[in-house]
Amino acid sequence: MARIGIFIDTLKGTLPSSFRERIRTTLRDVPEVVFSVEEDEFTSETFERMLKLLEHEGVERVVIVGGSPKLYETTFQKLGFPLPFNPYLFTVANIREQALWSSIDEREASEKAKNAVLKAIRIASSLRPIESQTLPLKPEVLILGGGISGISIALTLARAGIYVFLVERERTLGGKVTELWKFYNQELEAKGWLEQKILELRQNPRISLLAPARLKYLRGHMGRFQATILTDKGEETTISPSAIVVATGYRVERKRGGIYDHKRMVTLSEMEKLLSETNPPFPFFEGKRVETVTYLLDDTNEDIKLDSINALKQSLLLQGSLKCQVAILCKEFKVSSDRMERLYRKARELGVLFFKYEEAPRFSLVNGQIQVEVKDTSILRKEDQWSVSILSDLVVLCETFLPHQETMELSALLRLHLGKRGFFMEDNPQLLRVRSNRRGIFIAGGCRFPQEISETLFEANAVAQEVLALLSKGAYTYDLSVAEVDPKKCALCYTCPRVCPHSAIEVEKYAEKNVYLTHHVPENTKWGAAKVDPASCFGCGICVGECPARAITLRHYPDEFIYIQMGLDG
Amino acid sequence: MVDFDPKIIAFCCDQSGYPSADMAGSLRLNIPKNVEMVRVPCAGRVEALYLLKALEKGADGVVLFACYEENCQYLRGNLRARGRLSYIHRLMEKIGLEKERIEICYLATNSGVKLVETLQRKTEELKRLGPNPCSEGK
Amino acid sequence: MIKAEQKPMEEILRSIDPYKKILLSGCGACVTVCHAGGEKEVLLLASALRMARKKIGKPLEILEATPSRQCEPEYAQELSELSEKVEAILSLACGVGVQTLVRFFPKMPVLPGVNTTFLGETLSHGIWEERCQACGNCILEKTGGICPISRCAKQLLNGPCGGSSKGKCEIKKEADCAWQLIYDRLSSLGQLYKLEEIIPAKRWGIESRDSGLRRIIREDLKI
Amino acid sequence: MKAGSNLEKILSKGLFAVTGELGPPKGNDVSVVKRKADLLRGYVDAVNVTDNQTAIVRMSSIATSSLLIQMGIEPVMQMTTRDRNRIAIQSDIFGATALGIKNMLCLTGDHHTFGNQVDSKNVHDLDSIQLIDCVRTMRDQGTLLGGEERIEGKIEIFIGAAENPFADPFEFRVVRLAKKVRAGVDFIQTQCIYDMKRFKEWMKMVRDRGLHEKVHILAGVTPLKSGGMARYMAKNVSGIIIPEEIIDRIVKAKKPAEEGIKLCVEQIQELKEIEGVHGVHIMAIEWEQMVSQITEMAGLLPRPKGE
Repeated sequence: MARIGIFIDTLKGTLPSSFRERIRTTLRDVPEVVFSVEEDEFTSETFERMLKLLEHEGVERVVIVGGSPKLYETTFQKLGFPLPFNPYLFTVANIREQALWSSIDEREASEKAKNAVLKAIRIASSLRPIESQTLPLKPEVLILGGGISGISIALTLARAGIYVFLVERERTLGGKVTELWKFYNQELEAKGWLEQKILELRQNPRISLLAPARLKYLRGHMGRFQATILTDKGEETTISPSAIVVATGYRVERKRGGIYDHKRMVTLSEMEKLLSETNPPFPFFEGKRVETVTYLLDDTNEDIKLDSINALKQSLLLQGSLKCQVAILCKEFKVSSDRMERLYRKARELGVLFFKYEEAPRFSLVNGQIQVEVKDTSILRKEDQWSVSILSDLVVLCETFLPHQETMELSALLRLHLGKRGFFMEDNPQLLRVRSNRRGIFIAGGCRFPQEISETLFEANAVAQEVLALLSKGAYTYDLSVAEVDPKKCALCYTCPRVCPHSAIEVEKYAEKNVYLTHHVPENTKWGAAKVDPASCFGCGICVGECPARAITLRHYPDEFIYIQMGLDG
Repeated sequence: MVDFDPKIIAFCCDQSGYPSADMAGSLRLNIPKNVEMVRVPCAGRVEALYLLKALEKGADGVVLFACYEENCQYLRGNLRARGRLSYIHRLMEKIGLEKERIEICYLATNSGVKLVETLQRKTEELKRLGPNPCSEGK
Repeated sequence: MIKAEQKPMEEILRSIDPYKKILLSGCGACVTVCHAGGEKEVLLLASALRMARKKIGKPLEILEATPSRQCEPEYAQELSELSEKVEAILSLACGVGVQTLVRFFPKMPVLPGVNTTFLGETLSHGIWEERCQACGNCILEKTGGICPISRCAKQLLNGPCGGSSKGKCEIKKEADCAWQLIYDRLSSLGQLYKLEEIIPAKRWGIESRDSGLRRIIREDLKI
Repeated sequence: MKAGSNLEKILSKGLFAVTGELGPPKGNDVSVVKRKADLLRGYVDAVNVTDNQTAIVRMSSIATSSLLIQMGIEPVMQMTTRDRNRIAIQSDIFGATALGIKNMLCLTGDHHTFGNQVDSKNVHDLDSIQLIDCVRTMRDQGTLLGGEERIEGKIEIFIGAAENPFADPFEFRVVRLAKKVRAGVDFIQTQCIYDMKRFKEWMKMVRDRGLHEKVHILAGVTPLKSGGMARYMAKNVSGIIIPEEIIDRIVKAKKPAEEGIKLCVEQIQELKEIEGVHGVHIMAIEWEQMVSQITEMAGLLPRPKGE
């Protein structure tokens, strides 16, 4: 029989004494309970007292009776775990939120509390310690994609002492930035800036550049990835990085057919090129001066800020020093990026025209120029809305942003999730934007979501910090509060690898034995069964519920706990 | 209508159901007394078997509190739970048990009111349906 | 592998109606993989059956077991101790497993709990499709590796019938026309000439499905 | 002469042949056969007798064919591999030839789940090409399929088969025809033709392989009764293509049935001009009374005598 110690948290005296008394009466009849004491709150002094008491009584299971378990879990995280033994040997009876506060009267509350306390004791009796493990992490990172994300992450990591393998599919580095003329929010030419970065990259001894090359296989999990890189010469190199950053970028597709094929229909990036080659005072197109330029935004990428930023940047120059008349047609102009509101005002002051459309604008050829007809809906009253027609020398179109062709293949190779549009999906759009669904694999840049360069750089920095946070300790320590497959029962049905949201399970025909499972089995024992990588498992238990052979248990949350809570034990 | 106190087993996802129950307490809302709260790390941890066992071993109804779609911390736990429930619903139909005895309810972390309303409504519904005729004890 | 589907509950209930205590045995091989008769399904069905019988006032006691494979004598015999305590066995194994139990428990009624549906492959999780009918003389070499015996509704050996339309079969509109697949495959392999050859009438009667009980004997392996 | 049937004689003389179709009764009412026979007599060279078409149970094609002979009409007995294994097939051929049946159409048959006995077990011991080969063996070698077993008597059959140029994969359809020719087929009746462009394309492929010189091709036509029928067939019957303009023409017509007949006649006239088409097969299903009018309008009357 387990020996259990009970600490009743009076929550600074807010639990009524009559209520507490009833609980103590209940506890008196439970043989497992060695002692029950009251504490007003949990501070470091309380911890010291608790420690002494536990040692003195020789108790190794603790039930805290009081508020929500979430309360204690956060306190303990902050103050450190107060008990002298394994942190998994304590449990909480929530008698405040889910009893005292949510009942009609104190009698009902006491009933609920009694039930909660007795369940907690039963759970405590069957608690088992859960060990933790440490996975050494070498300071080695693989970055896929030599665009600006990949380059800047590589530089940050290398400066912090991490060895980086940078794999780029193309012959040239820089990705989409090679098509960029300048930054929108600082006076900086992109070309020179990029060259500087690439130079720095090539000179850094900690960065190994593999280009042109691509990832051929990936095996293993965080800390023990085995990546096979294939160069265009057909050579294979296998490296074993601790973490991986995917920064493979996106591709664009321009609208084709009919008038869209006309030479006066250019894309934003073609315009960017034209401007970078233009010497003031005037831009020329095929030898003739360009006087009117019309931008069409939001017809393909409605939720992406990049087009608004580039159009604004270009129009400031065109309307300003190059003396053109610029019109921007959009559904909504996105000014949420750094300094964009100010630049927008400046553009209006310079005389850039903005039109808001709902119906797609119509294009026609008039005397070699392109006539744009658009119904302006920026005026609220419908009757005041009129159609505008603009004769333009150039119409600038935005390109559709699409996932790179290799994204699909890469997602299968890396076992990463794709979002609805086929870009890589972040693990949590609010909190964990740069983490993929797999521990140890991060996503950065346009392969997740196309963004403007300064935002991309910002995000690249975030990725680098995350990687550094992971690798700087040299090891990753984790509790074995994870799913575990019983190889004897496993039917090799592949259900769990398919349902695992974090791709933490693989069927390993000849895997090393789960080291946390059995110490007495000689190392390098081979078997065929599904295997959970404990460092990659998040402990959600989805696989447990799915396994047709019931071969999987969640070590920190076995069936038993659930049956006890359901009131079905014994 | 039979006058009895229906027993409900409520599986609470640790990201939505459980904090919502705490929230309900903080708001001093009354959680019906015959409810067994079962804290699970994710709705995806709730096996189909638990749902049936609950009914077999004495519950009159079961509520599965999961996160809203696309809101699961583990990406698809709520969807897997929904799938399992639909399987159990089919089985219940064959057994001759009312499907309404088990339902899934989607919550956010702070849906205390919705949780309590659901449990109260379920209690009323179960009172109308009467005691679970398949449970062992009865 | 063998694919199976659980029988309708009504049918199972009818078949076990006379008994008060049964053994519900799953199988840890094929039927586990297709989620029809593994341990999970055994426990679920047992619980459902107990409730169904409780409801009609005829409680049923069920022992549960899931041997690794019911079609091997040694595994099947693992059930002998449990079988002594019951009136009948309900087996969630395929038809083979059921009959292995029949062989070892001569006095015990053994009832099938699943319909053994086909030999198939997993298309994606939760979707299985027929691929082989165990005809006993494989012609995949002639048909680009796609089996018209199992995948053509008329088992045609010399090309599609007139109901092949836009790649689909007229009998089951969601199914691909096997001969369209064969055509496409041979076309991509550059082996369309294989289609010019007339495949003669199949020998169904000798060493095939209709030859009577088939048996494989390996003299070298016999003990 | 392989069988010496009227149809064979007409085709071998290089005349343009016309065949019709007759669905046996869903019972043993001989008067139904007689009524339909009267509508066809004199307008066609031979009449196809369907074999439980669309898997609906009907009077057997052997018995109906035999009745037609008594009524003075030459039958083309259809036989599907759906309902018979090779034992029954060969036995039925013995019987059929003994009863004087001289033309036979070898088919796979519509799937049994389309009919009124959906729970039956289909046979498909042979497919249509293997069936052709079987009949040819019986006729030319005087033995049973695959055996040395001699047949008592002499099997004389003019062997036909069906082909559908409108099913997929299109490029394979002509390969399949070539296989049928190699298996020993004497004449082919096609699925009903509405998409003339595709049919001509197919015929070109047939001619490219020289198949039109080895087999008589009878082009299939079916008069459309109404716009509804046209739409239904286009949408629901796999392997039939009806171009939009034809549906349109029938739908918009004041008298759709008359328009349907007119269209059918135009089609026959167009088909006659195609090199390699040796006849037409008019499938006026449950509309046998129109065959006289169609053949008349198409200038196919009077029918020549094979003798």
